[in-house]
Amino acid sequence: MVTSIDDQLDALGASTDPALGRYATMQLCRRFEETVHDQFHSEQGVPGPLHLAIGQEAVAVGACHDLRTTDVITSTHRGHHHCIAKGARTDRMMAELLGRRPGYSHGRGGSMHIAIPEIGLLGTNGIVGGGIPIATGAAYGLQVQKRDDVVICFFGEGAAAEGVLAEALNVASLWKLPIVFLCENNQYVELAAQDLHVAGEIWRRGTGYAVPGVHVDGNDVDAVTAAVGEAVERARTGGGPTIIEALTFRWFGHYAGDKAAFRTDEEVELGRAGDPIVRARKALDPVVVAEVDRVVEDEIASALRFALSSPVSGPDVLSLNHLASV
Amino acid sequence: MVTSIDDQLDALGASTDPALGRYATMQLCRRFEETVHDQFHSEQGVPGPLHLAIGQEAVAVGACHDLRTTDVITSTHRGHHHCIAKGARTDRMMAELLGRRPGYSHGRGGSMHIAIPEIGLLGTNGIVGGGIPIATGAAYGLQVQKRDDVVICFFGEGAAAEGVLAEALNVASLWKLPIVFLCENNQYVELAAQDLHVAGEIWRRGTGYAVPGVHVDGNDVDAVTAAVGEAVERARTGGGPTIIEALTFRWFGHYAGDKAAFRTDEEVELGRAGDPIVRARKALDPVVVAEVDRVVEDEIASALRFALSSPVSGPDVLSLNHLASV
Amino acid sequence: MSTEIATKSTKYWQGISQALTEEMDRDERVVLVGEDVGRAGGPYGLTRGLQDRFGADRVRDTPISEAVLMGLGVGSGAVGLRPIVEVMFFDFAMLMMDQLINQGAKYRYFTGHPLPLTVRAMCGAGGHNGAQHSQNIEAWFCGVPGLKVAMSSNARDAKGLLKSAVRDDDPTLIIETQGLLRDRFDVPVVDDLLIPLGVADVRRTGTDVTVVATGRMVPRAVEAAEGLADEISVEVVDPRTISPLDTATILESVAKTGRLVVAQEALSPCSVAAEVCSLAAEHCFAELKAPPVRVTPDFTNVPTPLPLVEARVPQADTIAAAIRTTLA
Amino acid sequence: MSTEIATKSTKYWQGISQALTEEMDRDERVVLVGEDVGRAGGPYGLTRGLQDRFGADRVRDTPISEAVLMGLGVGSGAVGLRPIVEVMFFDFAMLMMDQLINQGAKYRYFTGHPLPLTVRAMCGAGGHNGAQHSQNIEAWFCGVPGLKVAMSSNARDAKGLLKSAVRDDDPTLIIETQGLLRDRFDVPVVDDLLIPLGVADVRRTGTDVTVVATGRMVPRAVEAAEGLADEISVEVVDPRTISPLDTATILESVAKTGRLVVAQEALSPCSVAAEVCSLAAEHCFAELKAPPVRVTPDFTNVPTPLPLVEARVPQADTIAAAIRTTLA
Ligand SMILES: Cc1ncc(C[n+]2csc(CCOP(=O)(O)OP(=O)(O)O)c2C)c(N)n1
Ligand SMILES: Cc1ncc(C[n+]2csc(CCOP(=O)(O)OP(=O)(O)O)c2C)c(N)n1
Ligand SMILES: [Mg+2]
Ligand SMILES: [Mg+2]
Repeated sequence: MVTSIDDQLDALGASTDPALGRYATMQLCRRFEETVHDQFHSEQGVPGPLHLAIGQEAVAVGACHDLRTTDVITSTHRGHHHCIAKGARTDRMMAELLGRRPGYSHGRGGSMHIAIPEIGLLGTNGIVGGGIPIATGAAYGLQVQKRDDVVICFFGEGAAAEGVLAEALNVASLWKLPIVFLCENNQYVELAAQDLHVAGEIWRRGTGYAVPGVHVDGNDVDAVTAAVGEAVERARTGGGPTIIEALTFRWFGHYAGDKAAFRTDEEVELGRAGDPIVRARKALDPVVVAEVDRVVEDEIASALRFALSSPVSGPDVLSLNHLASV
Repeated sequence: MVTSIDDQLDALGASTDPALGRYATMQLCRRFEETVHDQFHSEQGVPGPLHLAIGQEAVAVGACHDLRTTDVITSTHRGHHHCIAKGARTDRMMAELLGRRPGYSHGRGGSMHIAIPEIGLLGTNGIVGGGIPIATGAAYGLQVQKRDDVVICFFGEGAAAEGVLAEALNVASLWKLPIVFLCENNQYVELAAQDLHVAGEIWRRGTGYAVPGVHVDGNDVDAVTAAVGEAVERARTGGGPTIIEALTFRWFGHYAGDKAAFRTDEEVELGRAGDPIVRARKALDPVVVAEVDRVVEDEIASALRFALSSPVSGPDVLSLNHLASV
Repeated sequence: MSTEIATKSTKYWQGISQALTEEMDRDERVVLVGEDVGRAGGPYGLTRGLQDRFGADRVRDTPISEAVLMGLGVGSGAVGLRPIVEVMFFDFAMLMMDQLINQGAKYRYFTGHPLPLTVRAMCGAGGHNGAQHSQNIEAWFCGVPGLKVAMSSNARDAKGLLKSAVRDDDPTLIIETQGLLRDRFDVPVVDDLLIPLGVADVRRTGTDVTVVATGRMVPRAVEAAEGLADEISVEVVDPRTISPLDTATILESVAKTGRLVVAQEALSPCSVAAEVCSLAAEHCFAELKAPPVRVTPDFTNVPTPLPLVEARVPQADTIAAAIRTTLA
Repeated sequence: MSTEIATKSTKYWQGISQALTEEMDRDERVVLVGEDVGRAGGPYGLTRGLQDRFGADRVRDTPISEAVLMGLGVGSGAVGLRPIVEVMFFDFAMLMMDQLINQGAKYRYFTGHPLPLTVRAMCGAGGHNGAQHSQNIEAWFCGVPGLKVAMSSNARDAKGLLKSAVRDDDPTLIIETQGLLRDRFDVPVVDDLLIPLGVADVRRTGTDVTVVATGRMVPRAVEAAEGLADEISVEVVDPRTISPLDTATILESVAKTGRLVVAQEALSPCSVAAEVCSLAAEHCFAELKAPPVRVTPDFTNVPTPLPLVEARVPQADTIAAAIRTTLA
């Protein structure tokens, strides 16, 4: 009998030691993306764009660590880590990214269109800022149903320039919606540094709407957990929305294959020095960490095997799931 | 020979005494709207919706008082006073509102579609917030041309909920655009009080974008002139954008004919007590004021005569001005 | 005892209002979000009383934030509600296109889960509200997989289509017509009036010419047909659902009559009228006895004054003249 | 000395790039605004070097704020510039509809003044970017008075139409095709290559069947026509400007051949293909010898993996098969 990764990690103490649990999830995100990045550079490639969140794991993992399955998140075009942190299966994700039939969207959607409502993931998104109105609507839906679930709305600092963020802050504040607006500032926006995009400070964008703002070191998973946890708690208990800016660093170009000519090697080196995983590892028992790493490695290897041995999606999937009824 | 209203008012001292000039323009706005409101209630009516700005004159007049013809404004669905303050002719405006051929848009557009680029008026607008991106674009255009003209972007507190305001604040701050975002808070949004619409305070909405915010008594025309003047000066000299909230009061319902059931008589009485025109009049010589009032009365009477004696627009105007060339 | 169903004279807006009340009564997951729908009772008064009856949670006034307004529908529909989003004027849908087309209409495609979202939008030049409050952009939505689009021409269908949409598990756009709001129609007095999505209505049978008309043009087409009854036998078909179209009913009629006129308030290029003419040419080529004719406004913006509005929009006369040309 | 004009093999994206450079060189009122157009040289690299050459004022990187991005075009065009707005993917136009349709396209109608605005948008499923980065929504814009819409199928037209649009005094939407970006075409070596707006291009003359094709389907239609040359004489018409359509050229061809196939990357309902079929049925009724045929993708969303994309989009074969049916 195969034991699930959760059981294996629990056996190593991940459920009793939250820091270990977070480390494990970050490592799972990292290794998932590194593996798919390798696939991208392999001969057969990846049949779609890949936006890697390597380096940003602490934001997703810290934020989602205390969420319930019934809590909701919306993600972005760069969302593998959000998906995994919210509980997506790496095998079906890998299958999706590699264009295989058992992928979450039959292998036809790829990296920007993974959406798994049954675990509260209302979708990565190809439209920058596209998840923000949906997250707001989900929070309204939870409120009407008097559920004490909450929504975390992830977005980038580039996305913060989309008008929907302001609309959402206003609505969420007026209605005291159970939502956390979480800006993952990875310091780059597509093919440029953020100075072309961001005036002022994003965590202060709630000021005019009476929405509290918080900024946090997005490479410190414990700090993220604490800051988001507090905001989630407030949201859950009727205290309304919060906007949080977590400062992190995007290790790679905008998409896999992008040479990121818009930045210097020193800049990258400096940025990568803040590696959230190295940082989290320091506080843990190296022996246990090695065990965790092995479990993660097995999981990712098996996800890749699963994907590669699954049938490539053919034209028969094209017409699936457009309408529920005609 | 007929002397223009400007010459007549100048003869009364309007060009040397700015307070008198502003009073005269406010009175012109007021009497224009009262007159068209009478037309609305007349048997023949007005062939289109009318959103009256009666009570809000000080905002438009104070803001536009020191503008040049080459400066630019964008207005709203409730924009008669903006048009007049920026120099629109009351006769052609009246003709437009009454559906007559010499109207600014051949009498086919009506109150929400008056746009007179030659005096820097890029349009009233049927789309709430629709003028905000246009104003931003105009400011960019002025900047590129190295003109020292500026833009004032008028919008209501209801419009402040449109995402475009936030997009515009960010862009204007990043690029130091010569623009003033001027929120005319008349305390009502369509058919409701503003509490359904506005979280926090609008003048603080620039905080997150490093755009300075100012609030001002929108019934005090001198205060508006001073506050906007300062912001205009900053914009003109490369200092970038400002957001200003001017608090005023909408005397009538959302549109002419609306009974405004959403508010009490006491509320209205209290609001109207702040009449900016009564207030401005107090500081002026009553004899001169009476003269000004007569000049204004003549102007409006002649505008109405002009409109009513102009031909009603027929179907031949429908196809005008769609394309410059085919 | 008669088998005829009793009817009641009902204004178009009342049909909509009844549908909202009945569906919200029936299913507490149904919510209504929009600008001024609650406290004010709606810009047309047609949601009056709903907030008192169902509470401010379920009848929710929103700020003027159209993109998020549509997101309220998508997001709340994804977590278990059956939202109705009111678009005050169809023109304002231009601020919501991303949420409706890129997000809502693709939700099932991405997730495999249903999205029971109903969107109601008021179209057309019925008021005197000008070029930004009168547009008929329904064709845009008919080219979108994952979205159903319906358009009513009378109080019965306005009511029955809306009730069906609310119960439907797909995102459905219901286009209502400003120009009909205060018109009266006979509406069957039944407990639960459902007009199925996807089914056209043959409003009048005839053998010489088929007139396919939508929205406000349907009463005018019927009037034209009646006016011509002594000379020409006109069949009038109201597609009701314009995406997916009930091509079977439409083409059967065209095959029978061999002549086609399509009348709509929308502009002609790339419209529902173009689609219907195209389908007829493709599928009834052998049967067509005359060129199909589109009856639409000239390719101009919508003016504000009512006389100009009416001069621009096809009248029963215009439709009658077009019918005659197919027999010339 | 030959009268033939020399040509140079040019990639589609280079044609666009040349047009931008030439027009910005020619007229300093021309500016380019868009996401990553400046410092980064554009998401497709086709604006590389422009910012160095013309400065950051005239080649302006914008934040990700599509509504204001389109407003930059409308507002700056109103105060004396001749702006070009880049829409990175056509799908993102859904965030700009109000500014383009309710504002820009109506500017002249409201003011009587010209608005020399050019909008460039990249359409189609040429990359592998999925259902939100591949849509062909051109039909939406063809129903809008006050707006011109063109669509190029090769480097010459991509260049010449864009140059004409920049000089045109009306808001013009130029739709470029992702799927052609890296394809090579022969482009005439002339000083100032202008392709007039409103004029269709008869790409190939023939007498048996007319194929009207747009964008990426044009090379495929030509390929299909060439493959069939021994059996069937196929005329291929590329409308180039899809609003207003050059109906004279299209209908003349259909009247001559009596047979019509329309091929496009957009979905079928209420599309340019529907418009063309409709026009043919209305105006060439007597001449048509067979039903018109539309060749379009199935009514589904665009998938991400390239093999699926290509399985969905019509190929030369598909067009050839359609041509045959008109002669069956
Ligand atoms: C509406 C829209 N505009 C533009 C794009 C193109 N685009 C994709 S990602 C991106 C940058 C997003 O920056 P940010 O929000 O900081 O996220 P990051 O890529 O840094 O994770 C852009 C402009 C898009 N996908 N959607
Ligand atoms: C995009 C859009 N949404 C909604 C409307 C309908 N509408 C017209 S005016 C108005 C209220 C505007 O309130 P505010 O900005 O405070 O201006 P005021 O009417 O108070 O002058 C609304 C909702 C519209 N015209 N455009
Ligand atoms: Mg970023
Ligand atoms: Mg207001």
